[in-house]
Amino acid sequence: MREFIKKLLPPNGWQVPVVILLGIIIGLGLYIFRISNASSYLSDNSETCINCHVMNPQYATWVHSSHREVANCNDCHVPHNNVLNKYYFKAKDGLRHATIFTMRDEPQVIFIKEEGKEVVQQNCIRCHEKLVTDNAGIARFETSKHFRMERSCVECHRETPHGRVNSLAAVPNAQIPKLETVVPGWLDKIMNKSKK
Amino acid sequence: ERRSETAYVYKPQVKINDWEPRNEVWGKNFPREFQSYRQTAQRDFKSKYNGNVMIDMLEVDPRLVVLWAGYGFSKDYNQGRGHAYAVEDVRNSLRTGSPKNENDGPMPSTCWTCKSPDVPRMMNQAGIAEFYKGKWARLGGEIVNPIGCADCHDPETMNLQISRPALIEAFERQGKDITKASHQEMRSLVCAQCHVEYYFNKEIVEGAQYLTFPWDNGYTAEKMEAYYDNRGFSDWTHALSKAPMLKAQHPGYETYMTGVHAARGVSCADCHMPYKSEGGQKFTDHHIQSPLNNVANSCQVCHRQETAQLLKDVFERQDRIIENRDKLEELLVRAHVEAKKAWDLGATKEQMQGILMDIRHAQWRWDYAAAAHGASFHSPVEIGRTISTGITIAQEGRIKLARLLADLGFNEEVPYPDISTKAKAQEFIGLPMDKLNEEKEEFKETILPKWDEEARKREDAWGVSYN
Amino acid sequence: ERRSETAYVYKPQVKINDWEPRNEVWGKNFPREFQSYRQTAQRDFKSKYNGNVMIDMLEVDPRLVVLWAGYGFSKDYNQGRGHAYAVEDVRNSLRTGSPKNENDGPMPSTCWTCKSPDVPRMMNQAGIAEFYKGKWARLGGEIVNPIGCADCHDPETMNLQISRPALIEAFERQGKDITKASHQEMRSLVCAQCHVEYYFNKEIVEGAQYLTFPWDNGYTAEKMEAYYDNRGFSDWTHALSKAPMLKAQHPGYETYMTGVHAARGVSCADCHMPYKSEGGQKFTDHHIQSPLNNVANSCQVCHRQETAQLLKDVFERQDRIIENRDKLEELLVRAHVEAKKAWDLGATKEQMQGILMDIRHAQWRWDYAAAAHGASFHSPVEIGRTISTGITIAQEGRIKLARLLADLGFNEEVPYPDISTKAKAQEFIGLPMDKLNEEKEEFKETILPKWDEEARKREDAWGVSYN
Ligand code: HEC
Ligand code: HEC
Ligand code: HEC
Ligand code: HEC
Ligand code: HEC
Ligand code: HEC
Ligand code: HEC
Ligand code: HEC
Ligand code: HEC
Ligand code: HEC
Ligand code: HEC
Ligand code: HEC
Ligand code: HEC
Ligand code: HEC
Ligand SMILES: [Ca+2]
Ligand SMILES: [Ca+2]
Repeated sequence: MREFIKKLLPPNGWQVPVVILLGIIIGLGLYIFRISNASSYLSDNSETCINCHVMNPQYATWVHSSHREVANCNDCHVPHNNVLNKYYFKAKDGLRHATIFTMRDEPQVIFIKEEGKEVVQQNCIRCHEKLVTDNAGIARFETSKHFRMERSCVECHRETPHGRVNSLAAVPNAQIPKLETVVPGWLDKIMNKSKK
Repeated sequence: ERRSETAYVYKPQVKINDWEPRNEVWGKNFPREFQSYRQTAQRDFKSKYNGNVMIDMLEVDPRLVVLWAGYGFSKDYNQGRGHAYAVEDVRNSLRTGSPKNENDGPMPSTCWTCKSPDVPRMMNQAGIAEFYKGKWARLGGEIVNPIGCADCHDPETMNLQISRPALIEAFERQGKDITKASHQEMRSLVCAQCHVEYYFNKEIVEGAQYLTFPWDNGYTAEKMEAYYDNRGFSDWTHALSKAPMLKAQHPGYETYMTGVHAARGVSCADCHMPYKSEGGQKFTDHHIQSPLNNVANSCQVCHRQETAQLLKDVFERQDRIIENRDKLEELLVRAHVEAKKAWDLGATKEQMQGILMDIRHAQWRWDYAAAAHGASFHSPVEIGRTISTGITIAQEGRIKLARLLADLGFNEEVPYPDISTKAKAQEFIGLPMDKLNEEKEEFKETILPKWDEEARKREDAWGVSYN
Repeated sequence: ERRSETAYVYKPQVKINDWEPRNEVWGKNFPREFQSYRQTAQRDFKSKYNGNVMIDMLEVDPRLVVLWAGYGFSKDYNQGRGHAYAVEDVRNSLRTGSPKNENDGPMPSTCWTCKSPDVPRMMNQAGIAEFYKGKWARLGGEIVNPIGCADCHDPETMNLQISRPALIEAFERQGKDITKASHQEMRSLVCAQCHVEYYFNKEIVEGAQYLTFPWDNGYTAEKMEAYYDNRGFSDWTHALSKAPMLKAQHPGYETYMTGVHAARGVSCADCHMPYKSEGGQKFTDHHIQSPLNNVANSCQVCHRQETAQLLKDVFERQDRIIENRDKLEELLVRAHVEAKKAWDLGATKEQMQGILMDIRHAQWRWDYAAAAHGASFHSPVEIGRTISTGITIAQEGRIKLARLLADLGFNEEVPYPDISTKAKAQEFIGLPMDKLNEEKEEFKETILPKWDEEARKREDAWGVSYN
């Protein structure tokens, strides 16, 4: 049981900040929820992330990757070992992103932080575990299980899923979903007219 | 809301008006997309069955001439090539004939619908039903820009949009709301404006050949066949067998929807418009073409196999389908010829009734499988299924024919005609090709320059407004 | 080399001798594998078309009775179930008849080859050709353990091994060396010892029904057909049509090889024997069964789709294939009945020649597609192709029949027989089922206990040597 509770707790260095953050969240909760569309941030929808334009390159590259149909942003970027950790990590990350963003301090080229890397790595393994551990799969690859599990997956799979080129300038016209005008106004108009 | 900011990171060079049909104008703002779009004019790639070169299908396969006897396709039919040729090809095709004036010619103006971004402009001007009225020649001077930006994009936001009413109406009749389509679905739906089976419904608006997609019951060959059967619709009466025929036109979207890639959420654009890197920038490759000319950016995003293996996969599926599709084609030629023999020997309408419906249904299935040039890869299992049912029906018809012919005193094999070349086949069905070609040449020399001149004047008057 | 160390981490409880046929003995050393192997005795799962319950195929589809008229399969045929039943089912089948002594009965001893790990033991004792000599009843007391460990494993190393000569010989004739097979290939080749099309070649060794795989030209229906045609081989002469027939038996490996999973290196064991975790240990699940009863460990190792979607994928492929396979079946029933009518009306051998070959070839293709119960999923495109060619040929035969019947003065549809139940169909082809069933009951009561007694004595004498 104690093991279990321990598992639920965030990593050591973050226990204090968590308490503080929880306070802030509860305090400003209602207000923030209302003005920021925050309910959407609790979801796992990848569209949430492109509420921030700086995430467009990552969105655009992800949407053109083979993971589009199988993994959303949070599948990779948020820990999935337990529920508490997931929302703790989300809150922490989200607040930092929001702050930087609000201060218009966002860099042209974003790099993932060490901690984020580790999360991603764990998530690769989470989905692909059977493939990288079962002997049937291993038989198909030159490299041994041992060798692969200890290195970062992305060391080899550099292009998965964002590719190497994904600064803001690299995808200037990236299309992000804003589909309210799938049927253009003029056509809507003349179609309705012709129906009557 | 700073969401849509990136859309304006680019510095627009020119203002793009609503209904702007000129791709070069859009190209000023989006040079990479435009440059890649221009590559659809290339004629340098031939795969096993497709590619961007001009392939005269009647030459490759003269049986087609017999299957379409009495219908325009027996005069001229090419495997489609790049979007940049859409206007040129519809002008040059013998199917559109050689109209002498705006009220002349075999085709209705509806034939323009899938050829140009001038179409939304004209529909907005005149109204939808008005657009579908009159002859094809009527709009010759108005529709000149080949398929392009305004067909798929909103000029304000560059969002994908549906510019053709037929698709919206088809969704409505199916009880679906196209405005609820997801981003990923839109990456196929823009193609579904054109790469679909269609017919001209004359009962919607008096005098209009109203473009309609026969999807009310569903996308399979059987479902669409039922749609047509219930309406007693036929495209033409076959010149040899007198069967009430249906023509399937490129049911690309419909067949794709029955395949595994669609089931896994892979869109047309994923394969035909993959992401591309150039000079440190990523953008959507607007060089829409056979993905086999670009396996690295298309297939290999998802599949780790080597190019040679992926090509083999595609060819293997195509070969396995086309073997039986070709067989069905031969059986249909036989059925038409045998039916003609029966008529010649004095068969009655009552005797022929069931046989003619078999021919109609079998050829419809063949065409459903053949007309969308990607179908044997997009959905090989379903296409194989459809061809099988077509073969059964064609042969049932021929068994009935054998019995009928025996009744009429002819109990042996009806000889297969010598249709070893396009020319021989066209002679066999009695097409005056020299005359048709001569008239077309004259049309090209006298009428086309006028259309171009009219267009040049109009577009010059619009100019371009630089920022 | 420390590579093979893991294989010896376990503490062997007993010594496993060469040719040890008793699965329980191996099970002492490998309890997890054995426990899971034992689950092949379960009878609790039915998928849309397969599963581990007993499915009487002649009841499900009485047309089969007519297709196999004159051949053992028309008496009794079930969809295969778990390996644990292999011996029980071959004993109980009406196909093996009711031999009264070791030289009696319709079947040769070769029928044991794929049913038991006693087979390698007997082959080693007597020699291969000797094994294939004589009647099935001859080895009744020797072959009692259902398919198991010794069929696939080397008792020393537990390596996968090929214990059946027919596979090795087939590879040799193809110019391939099976000893060069990769580990991953072996995970399918152990299955290819049994889940393959075969015939009994009487020309290799005098008096032996030598088990042979007809793969010299390749694995497709056409390639194997050519193999048989070239040798003038037929399994039996059809009771109604008198056509020289071929029976396809479960070409599972061959059809799998033409599908995309094989092309991607996915083995039989990947789907039918996935890895399993139990008590912190991982091992190969020896509960060989329909993967649809275990989607999580099989399909979902590679596919992230939900179980419901993956089931839908499988059923969709099966449905699309089986629709036309069923149609072909009906056409074949008609062809047999029409051919009989022609004989009845006095047709000559010369007149029937071509027609009978059409029937042979069409039914071969149908059987190729039907006999391997996984084929419509393992390789839907190729199976669809094969069925299409079968339909064409069946109908060509029926067109010839229509003309011939007209010549013989009968120019109308030959009525379809009432074969709506297994019983009616068996009556239609004139099978004395009551008699066959009675004799079988007697065989079970009198002969089987003797066989079991003989085996018990032998195995008791061997004992088990604990470490
Ligand atoms: C409010 C705007 C905003 C939203 C919404 C947003 N981000 Fe960010 N994100 C940023 C900014 C700004 C940075 C750059 C921070 C830096 O470089 O330290 C960033 C950096 C990142 C990084 C790299 C740095 C790190 O933390 O390792 C990742 C990964 C990331 N975001 C993922 C996401 C995901 C997943 C979502 C949706 C659940 C998301 N972001 C939503 C603004 C946002
Ligand atoms: C399949 C897993 C996966 C998915 C899904 C995914 N990412 Fe990433 N993400 C990664 C990896 C891997 C990296 C790079 C890690 C590294 O370089 O070590 C990364 C890095 C990033 C970065 C840092 C910038 C960079 O390029 O290094 C941002 C920001 C980011 N992702 C945002 C997103 C957003 C937004 C989404 C959803 C639209 C998303 N990610 C979906 C795996 C994923
Ligand atoms: C939510 C589950 C999930 C996560 C998280 C995930 N994957 Fe995947 N991944 C999949 C699935 C499912 C596929 C198969 C996709 C397909 O069939 O198109 C796949 C495919 C792949 C492939 C082969 C196709 C390609 O795009 O190259 C690679 C390599 C891969 N993943 C690596 C990674 C790496 C590296 C990470 C972590 C950065 C990761 N995956 C995270 C589910 C996941
Ligand atoms: C040392 C390099 C290396 C590392 C580290 C590595 N991989 Fe791979 N991975 C490969 C190679 C090589 C292939 C085979 C590529 C091929 O088949 O084309 C591969 C293939 C894959 C595939 C595709 C399998 C398929 O069926 O197509 C997946 C998924 C994958 N790796 C996931 C991972 C994950 C998850 C990790 C981290 C645990 C990882 N890889 C670490 C080299 C590596
Ligand atoms: C619903 C959209 C649509 C309509 C309406 C339409 N087409 Fe097309 N057309 C297409 C598509 C899509 C292709 C490309 C087919 C392919 O893949 O080869 C095409 C190709 C062509 C081609 C070039 C290939 C060839 O056949 O030689 C010509 C010419 C053509 N169409 C003429 C016409 C004519 C004449 C009509 C009116 C009877 C017409 N089209 C109506 C969509 C349409
Ligand atoms: C406005 C109608 C229209 C739209 C929208 C459209 N197409 Fe086409 N497409 C055509 C016509 C017409 C042709 C044949 C042009 C010719 O042969 O002259 C064609 C040809 C093609 C070809 C053959 C090119 C070659 O090199 O042979 C491909 C591939 C293709 N289209 C794919 C697509 C895809 C993918 C989409 C959506 C992203 C799309 N099309 C949208 C009408 C359209
Ligand atoms: C047949 C349909 C079609 C035509 C014609 C077309 N586009 Fe696109 N365009 C697309 C699709 C699909 C996308 C990808 C959208 C997405 O993924 O959100 C796209 C994306 C874009 C983008 C977004 C940036 C990028 O590269 O992804 C721009 C800008 C663009 N197109 C410009 C143009 C211009 C300029 C033209 C005319 C020369 C044009 N398009 C013609 C279908 C089309
Ligand atoms: C965006 C991802 C994506 C792209 C791009 C893509 N595929 Fe696929 N492909 C898939 C998925 C997903 C499946 C289904 C198998 C699965 O569920 O893992 C599949 C299945 C297949 C199959 C097996 C289906 C069959 O018919 O037997 C073949 C072959 C194949 N793809 C070839 C190709 C080729 C060739 C291309 C390029 C022209 C291509 N794919 C492009 C994702 C993709
Ligand atoms: C998984 C990849 C994939 C998807 C998704 C896909 N296609 Fe294709 N398409 C192909 C391949 C591969 C071919 C065969 C090309 C060849 O034979 O050269 C092809 C062929 C075609 C062709 C004929 C090309 C030519 O050279 O004339 C057209 C037109 C086409 N597809 C349109 C579409 C449309 C419209 C959609 C969506 C409704 C679509 N495709 C979806 C891979 C794909
Ligand atoms: C080359 C291997 C092989 C040979 C030789 C063989 N079988 Fe089988 N047998 C199988 C396989 C594999 C199955 C399972 C088929 C399935 O998937 O349903 C099977 C299933 C059976 C079954 C159970 C299902 C049913 O049909 O009722 C019986 C009984 C049977 N065989 C009898 C025989 C007889 C009698 C012979 C000799 C004429 C014979 N077998 C020769 C491999 C073989
Ligand atoms: C020694 C011969 C032999 C070998 C080796 C063999 N099988 Fe079988 N298999 C059979 C027979 C015989 C049956 C039918 C048993 C019956 O119905 O009585 C069968 C039945 C099956 C069934 C049906 C089970 C059910 O629940 O309906 C599956 C699945 C199967 N085998 C798969 C495999 C796979 C996978 C392999 C290799 C890993 C394999 N077999 C190896 C002879 C064999
Ligand atoms: C129809 C073939 C077949 C039969 C019968 C069979 N096995 Fe296996 N066995 C396999 C395959 C395939 C593997 C996986 C080998 C690999 O991947 O290297 C395997 C693996 C094993 C392993 C290695 C450890 C593991 O679990 O992966 C052991 C131990 C084993 N089997 C024991 C047995 C025993 C005991 C029996 C009898 C009760 C038996 N096997 C019957 C095919 C068979
Ligand atoms: C060891 C990996 C593996 C296993 C296990 C596996 N598959 Fe696949 N599957 C693949 C690969 C690889 C492809 C080919 C597509 C590609 O190249 O990405 C594929 C293709 C497919 C396709 C598309 C082919 C077609 O016929 O249209 C379907 C559907 C499919 N698999 C379903 C299943 C189901 C259901 C199971 C379980 C019974 C299963 N797979 C087990 C790897 C696997
Ligand atoms: C990609 C996964 C996959 C592979 C690889 C595969 N199978 Fe299957 N197999 C299936 C599926 C799915 C079914 C259909 C099961 C059903 O309908 O219940 C099936 C059905 C069967 C059946 C009938 C099962 C029953 O219930 O009677 C047999 C026997 C069989 N397979 C043997 C084999 C053999 C032998 C091989 C290799 C030569 C093989 N399979 C390879 C997935 C696979
Ligand atoms: Ca083309
Ligand atoms: Ca079964």
